[in-house]
Amino acid sequence: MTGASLVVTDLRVEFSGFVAVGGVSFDAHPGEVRFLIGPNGAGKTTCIDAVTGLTKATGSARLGETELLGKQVHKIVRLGIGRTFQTASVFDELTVLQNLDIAAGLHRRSVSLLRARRGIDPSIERALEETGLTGELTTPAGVLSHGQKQWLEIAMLLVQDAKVLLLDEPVAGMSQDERTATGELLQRIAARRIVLVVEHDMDFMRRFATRVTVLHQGRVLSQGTVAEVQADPQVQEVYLGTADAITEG
Amino acid sequence: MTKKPWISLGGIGVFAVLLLAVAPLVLTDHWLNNLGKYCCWAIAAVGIGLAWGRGGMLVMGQGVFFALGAYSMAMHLTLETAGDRIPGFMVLYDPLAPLPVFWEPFRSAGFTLLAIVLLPVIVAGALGYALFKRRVKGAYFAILSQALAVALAVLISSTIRETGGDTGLSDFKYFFGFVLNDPANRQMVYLIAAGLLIVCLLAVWQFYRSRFGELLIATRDAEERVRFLGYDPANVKLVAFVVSALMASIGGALFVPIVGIITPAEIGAAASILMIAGVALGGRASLFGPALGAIAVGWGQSSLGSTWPDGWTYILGLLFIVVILFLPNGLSSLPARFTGRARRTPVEQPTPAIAAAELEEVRS
Amino acid sequence: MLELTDIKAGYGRTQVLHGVTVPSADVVAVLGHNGAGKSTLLRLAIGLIKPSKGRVVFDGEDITSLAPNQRVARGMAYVPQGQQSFGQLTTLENLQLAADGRRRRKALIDAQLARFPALEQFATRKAGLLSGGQRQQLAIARALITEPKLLILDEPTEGIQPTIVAEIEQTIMELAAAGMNVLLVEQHIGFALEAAERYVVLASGHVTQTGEGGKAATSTVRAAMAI
Amino acid sequence: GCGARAGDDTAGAGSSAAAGCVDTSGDTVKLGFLNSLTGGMAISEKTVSNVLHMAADEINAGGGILGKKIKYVQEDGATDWPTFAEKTEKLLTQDCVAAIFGGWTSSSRKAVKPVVEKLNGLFFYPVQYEGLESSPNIYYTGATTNQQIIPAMDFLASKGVKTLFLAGSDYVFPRTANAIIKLYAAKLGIKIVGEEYVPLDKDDWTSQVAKIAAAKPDFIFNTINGSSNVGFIKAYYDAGLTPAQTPIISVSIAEEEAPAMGHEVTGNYASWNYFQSLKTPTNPKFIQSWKAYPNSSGVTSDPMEAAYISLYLYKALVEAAGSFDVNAVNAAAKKNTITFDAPEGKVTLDGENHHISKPGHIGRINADNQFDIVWASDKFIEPDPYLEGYDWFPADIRKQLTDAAG
Amino acid sequence: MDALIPQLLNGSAQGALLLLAALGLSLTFGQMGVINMAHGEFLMIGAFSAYLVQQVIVASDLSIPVALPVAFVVAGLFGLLLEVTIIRWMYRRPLDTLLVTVGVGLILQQAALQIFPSQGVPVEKPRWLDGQLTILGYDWPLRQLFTILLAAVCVAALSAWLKYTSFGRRIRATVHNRDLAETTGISTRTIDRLTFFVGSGLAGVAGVAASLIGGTNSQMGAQYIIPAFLVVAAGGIGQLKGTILAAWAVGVALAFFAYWTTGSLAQVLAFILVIVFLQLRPQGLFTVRTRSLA
Ligand SMILES: Nc1ncnc2c1ncn2[C@@H]1O[C@H](COP(=O)(O)OP(=O)(O)OP(=O)(O)O)[C@@H](O)[C@H]1O
Ligand SMILES: Nc1ncnc2c1ncn2[C@@H]1O[C@H](COP(=O)(O)OP(=O)(O)OP(=O)(O)O)[C@@H](O)[C@H]1O
Ligand SMILES: NC(N)=O
Ligand SMILES: [Mg+2]
Ligand SMILES: [Mg+2]
Repeated sequence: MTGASLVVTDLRVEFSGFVAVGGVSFDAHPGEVRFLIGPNGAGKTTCIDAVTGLTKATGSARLGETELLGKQVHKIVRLGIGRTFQTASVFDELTVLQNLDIAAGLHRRSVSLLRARRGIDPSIERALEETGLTGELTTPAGVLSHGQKQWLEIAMLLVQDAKVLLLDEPVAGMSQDERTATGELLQRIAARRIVLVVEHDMDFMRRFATRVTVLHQGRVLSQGTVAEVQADPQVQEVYLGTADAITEG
Repeated sequence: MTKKPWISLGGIGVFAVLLLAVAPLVLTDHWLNNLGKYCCWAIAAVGIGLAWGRGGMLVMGQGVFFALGAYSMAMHLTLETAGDRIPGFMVLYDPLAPLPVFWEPFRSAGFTLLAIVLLPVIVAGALGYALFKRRVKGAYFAILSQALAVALAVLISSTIRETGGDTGLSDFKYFFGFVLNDPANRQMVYLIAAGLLIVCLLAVWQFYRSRFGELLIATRDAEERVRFLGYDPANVKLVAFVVSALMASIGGALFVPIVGIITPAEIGAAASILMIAGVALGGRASLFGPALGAIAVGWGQSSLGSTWPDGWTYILGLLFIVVILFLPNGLSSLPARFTGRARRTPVEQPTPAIAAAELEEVRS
Repeated sequence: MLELTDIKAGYGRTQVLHGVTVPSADVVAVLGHNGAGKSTLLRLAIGLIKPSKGRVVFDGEDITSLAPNQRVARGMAYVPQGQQSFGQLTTLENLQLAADGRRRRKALIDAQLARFPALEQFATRKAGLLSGGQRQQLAIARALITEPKLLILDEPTEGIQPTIVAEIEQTIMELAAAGMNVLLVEQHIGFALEAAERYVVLASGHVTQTGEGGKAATSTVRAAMAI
Repeated sequence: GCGARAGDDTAGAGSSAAAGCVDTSGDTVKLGFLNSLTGGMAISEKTVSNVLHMAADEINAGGGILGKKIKYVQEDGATDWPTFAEKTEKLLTQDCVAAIFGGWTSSSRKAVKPVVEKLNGLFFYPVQYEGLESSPNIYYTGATTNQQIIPAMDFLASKGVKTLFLAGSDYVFPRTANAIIKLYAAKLGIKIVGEEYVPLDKDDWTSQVAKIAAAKPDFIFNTINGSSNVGFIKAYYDAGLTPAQTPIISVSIAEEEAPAMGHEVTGNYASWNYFQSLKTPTNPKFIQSWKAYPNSSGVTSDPMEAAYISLYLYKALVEAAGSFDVNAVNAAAKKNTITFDAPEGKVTLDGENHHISKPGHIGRINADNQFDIVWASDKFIEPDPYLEGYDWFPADIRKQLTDAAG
Repeated sequence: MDALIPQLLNGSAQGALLLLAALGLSLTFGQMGVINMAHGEFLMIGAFSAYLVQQVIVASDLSIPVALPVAFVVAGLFGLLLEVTIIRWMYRRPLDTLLVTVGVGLILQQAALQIFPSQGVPVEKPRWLDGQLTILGYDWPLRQLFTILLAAVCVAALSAWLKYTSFGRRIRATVHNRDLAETTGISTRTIDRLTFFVGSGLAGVAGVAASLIGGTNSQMGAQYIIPAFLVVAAGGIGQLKGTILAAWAVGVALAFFAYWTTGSLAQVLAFILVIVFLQLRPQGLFTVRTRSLA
């Protein structure tokens, strides 16, 4: 089952005169773990903001045949686009289960909201297992650690059954082992979905990216496989630094 | 939220027995009537608990909806009393003018009942839609809603011929055909109010245990985040707001036959805040807290306000301070505190200040 | 310079640190998994939370009961986790805040603007509008501006582009060499161990290993973290 | 169970539901005092409340009513009309008081009225008001319109006033009083050049006074109540208006209010029945007792005096009836023989409409914030709440009002 | 037309009083996020201070100028007391400050009712404020000019304080993120106290101005509180220039509505106007935008 692709063409975002994204095009397909990298302020987060309706943009961003730009945030989500944030945000007062249940809820009919929850959705159980949060079922999300919150966010995207996952620095603050676990999780997920990751951890990128798009000052600087991009002298200059500055483990 | 929903249900049952069976037996007519009045406030309070406690909307202007119900009812009762004459107070200011047009439909009992239900739904619906879609929230919402209550109270005060003004509407003789002076009928009105309070509690109980209840809390805590789960938080809040408005209206409607008078003072700033006081005292997010708090504040006003009027104001003031300061979750959180069963909750948020978050608006 | 002795602390009812001792050394790295309590330890060091038990000594003085701003006045500086800045203030105002009350205010600010070109470029932009990495750079600049005796860094390079990460790491090494003390939480174990004179591994709020930086093998440290 | 339906016999005026729990078998009689001790109207009502206490003390010192000492139950109306209704019911059914004294605003009286009528209690109301009301269960010891408003208008006419501006608080008394003033002004040939209302709890009168200044009336008729008067007076002087050119005649500024204006008000007028400066045989003693009374404001005024009268009137009524029973008291009133030597003079109760006769007085404020009497009615004015003796008052309105009252 | 020009001044004076009442709120509410419903009672405290000063300095010509700083300090101290005893515990739940301070307001009102004569106390206007000044053929009441001047002075002083000292910056930093502010070296406790002192003190100054317009009694604060909050909200929270503009607009609107309709209706219309405006611009006249997902 290969679904539709996410195709972004000539995306532009301007903030009172300042061009944050100036005509960016890229695409992402189910089955790949797509990376979006680039210097600080290159416009990566802004791209995600634009695609998810948080920021007004011109150009086009399509999921299959459907144009996303100009739609309201929650409508875009209902089309199957899910995202995480650079700083994790979950519902602190609700338990992990409740967080997930709400995420799973968008496909329910609204009347059913008025009924109480009975049992746990199979999709929630699966997501819990995938993210290793099964033990935290009744823990209020507010007391989870930073990394656990990030996993919870990913789990929420899973139960949400998002076709497109836009992840803004999902492994920031995780230890090496946790990064590996997360990367493997993303690879598994990507089999049936589009996964787009923004990251500055190059080691992580090298291990898990299928294709990479490099942004610089609001434009696409380079695009291709990890090796191609790494070899690009322009990318080295503005972003990576000479050679492989940080290849530690 | 509640782990064992049937405990709460049992609680509602006990409450129902106390209100519907025990109270009429043990209380004098006067105190039963007063209890009826507290029930009206409690009905409004249950709604505030939903909107504020669970939904995070500090509704400081529930007087507006209380007024819609109360004045609908009062206009009907006034007309019922006046028969085919023009109500006496109108004659004073302009003897020749006819009954204002908006009074006419309230001759009909059916229309009146419909108005009590539909008016708040329409007004709260329109208002909530306008405000929530524009993402008005936090302090802005609180102040705006309070300002609306003040504006409505001043408007009623200043339209003396049309609404009875500051003096209000009073001197009702009949209640849908029943003679209001008859103690048996007054007891019947009391039972209606108490019964409706129970119904509202049941409704809110179902709300709280439903998925909607969880979604409402999620919206309260991170409205913008909810958007990214595919919900429009405006709609979630709207439902809670409309339901709370409806409850306020029902409370207001029953207030009229029970108390026998409605004036703008019952809907203005002070009255709206007093409704909040009961909710805060009892526990904004709990099921019984708002209702019990409202009844307690009403009782305090009647009894302490009698024996020690100056003192009562101090007590009320201190109540606000002490409860909010030390018991943000109201008196209903006391048992949990003592038994140490309090849920594990993050005490301090590590992430950027909430203080700013509540005031700061996100625009996209 | 900073010594934490047998610290117990947490949030409300939940205890996070169960008797943690951090020795005094020029550069100390704190390592550990997610949720191990690293940030909690640093928040405690700067005074944002108070220990239920234990002592915090800085420069020979017991500062356990001092407020964060008093600690800053004594020469500590802190970069919290998570790209925190004063969003309503401009980049420049953010820096001015840290420089307020110091002599050569202007020079101090200019030095940091020179270090981080992105900040110079967006000096008049509200910090809340900056990108995540830019905000993190701002947070580091704010701390450096005070020319602290002890710099407390909670995952300082999180979200920052590799070229600048390299620069920051170099800066930290230089400043340490020049006599500034550093308390560092960092997930790049390689760098952390290289920079550190001593390291501490935290797991579930307990110290599971301490040792001298540089010499330690990352593999033994990672083993200690997993406990 | 269901009670009476509309059209059943019991629908008539509350007679059966009478409280009937009044117990005067001991050597005391319980009375209820009901005023706003908190909230906005406490500003005015605390004094009335205090003077009621003084009258009760005096009567007790003199042996009580029918030999029974007064034991009063004080209640707070809290500036909230439903609370007035609730407390009235409480006083009558829980405390079983024989009668209730107090109130100030007409709104509070209108809240009390249905309750005392339903429970067949007694309420003594001590403040000048807008008339057009009477009730078997209420005794009015303040002026009705023909004892205060109409004399004021007559005074204005006698001074040759041609244009008049009406300024009032936005509630039932000023609105109704002004409706009557407009009717009478038409008859007198006085032109009303403007009419302004500001809510009771608002002080800022500058915009309205600007309109007054622009209209340049010969006189301003002031029916403002409470502290809003202060704002009015200040705006008046700010706008450059003076008593020499545009004097004010007030019906709610008395000895107590005049010095609280924050501006000297010398030269302006007030229409009252009682002034502290009145030379009557009983006035000096009243003033003296009041000055000596704890928490007294030091000056006497009309509403106080009317409150003082109300308790003595009740004493006279009960003693004439020989009973505390409401129906007996009303029957005694019917004889039209009840009088009291009040500080304003000897007042007589009208047993039909339950109002008392009063002298009309116009005072001009002097530098001591006392009133120089500049006009007095030639005799005591009989109360005429429905203005039946005044042909300019439309009969159909009167009829509609009396019909509506049932 | 001739009647409209005076209404403009009159409206400006009403706006100036509103501004004085709102100025302190724009600090405590706008900058600190505290919804202080007792602000009206601090205003009342200022007015009573003016009365007490007048008991000592009988000559009203002198007493009002003396009363202004006294009222500032007295009301400021009350504000400080409130901050130290209650508000300091509540910075993390700003909406709740609203309810707590309602309680404080109730207590202060009742205390004033019992301490001072219930019908209120007179505050005499200085002789030099009597009468009017004729400019351009119109008579301008001196008292109104004085209110406008006083508001202008307070605004100037406040904005200078915020702009030319580091306090403005520190206040905003403290509100935005207390922990971060602390760790940046700001003594947030000092900032809190000082801000609250100044904000409440400004209410005291407003009280003196109000005592020259209306009654000085226990209820006087209540009539200013909601309009003042609306003004701050309409101006954009934390935006001084917005507060100024909004206060002036509301004052003028009130004056003209009152001129065209009635005093009561003017209140309603002005309220509705602000509510509708806030509906159109939920963040007020001037807004600060951020990217945070609050
Ligand atoms: N609302 C806004 N107003 C003005 N400028 C903005 C706004 N939002 C973003 N910017 C600017 O746009 C640029 C791109 O920001 P963006 O957050 O997309 O960067 P990024 O690629 O995600 O960087 P990082 O790696 O640091 O997270 C930055 O310079 C930022 O300051
Ligand atoms: N405000 C809080 N209230 C309650 N518990 C908290 C709070 N902040 C952190 N915790 C808990 O304390 C523990 C330690 O958290 P801490 O942030 O110190 O971990 P960390 O080692 O810094 O992890 P990370 O690498 O994810 O940043 C975690 O279990 C977390 O859930
Ligand atoms: N009767 C009055 N003054 O309301
Ligand atoms: Mg980013
Ligand atoms: Mg951490």
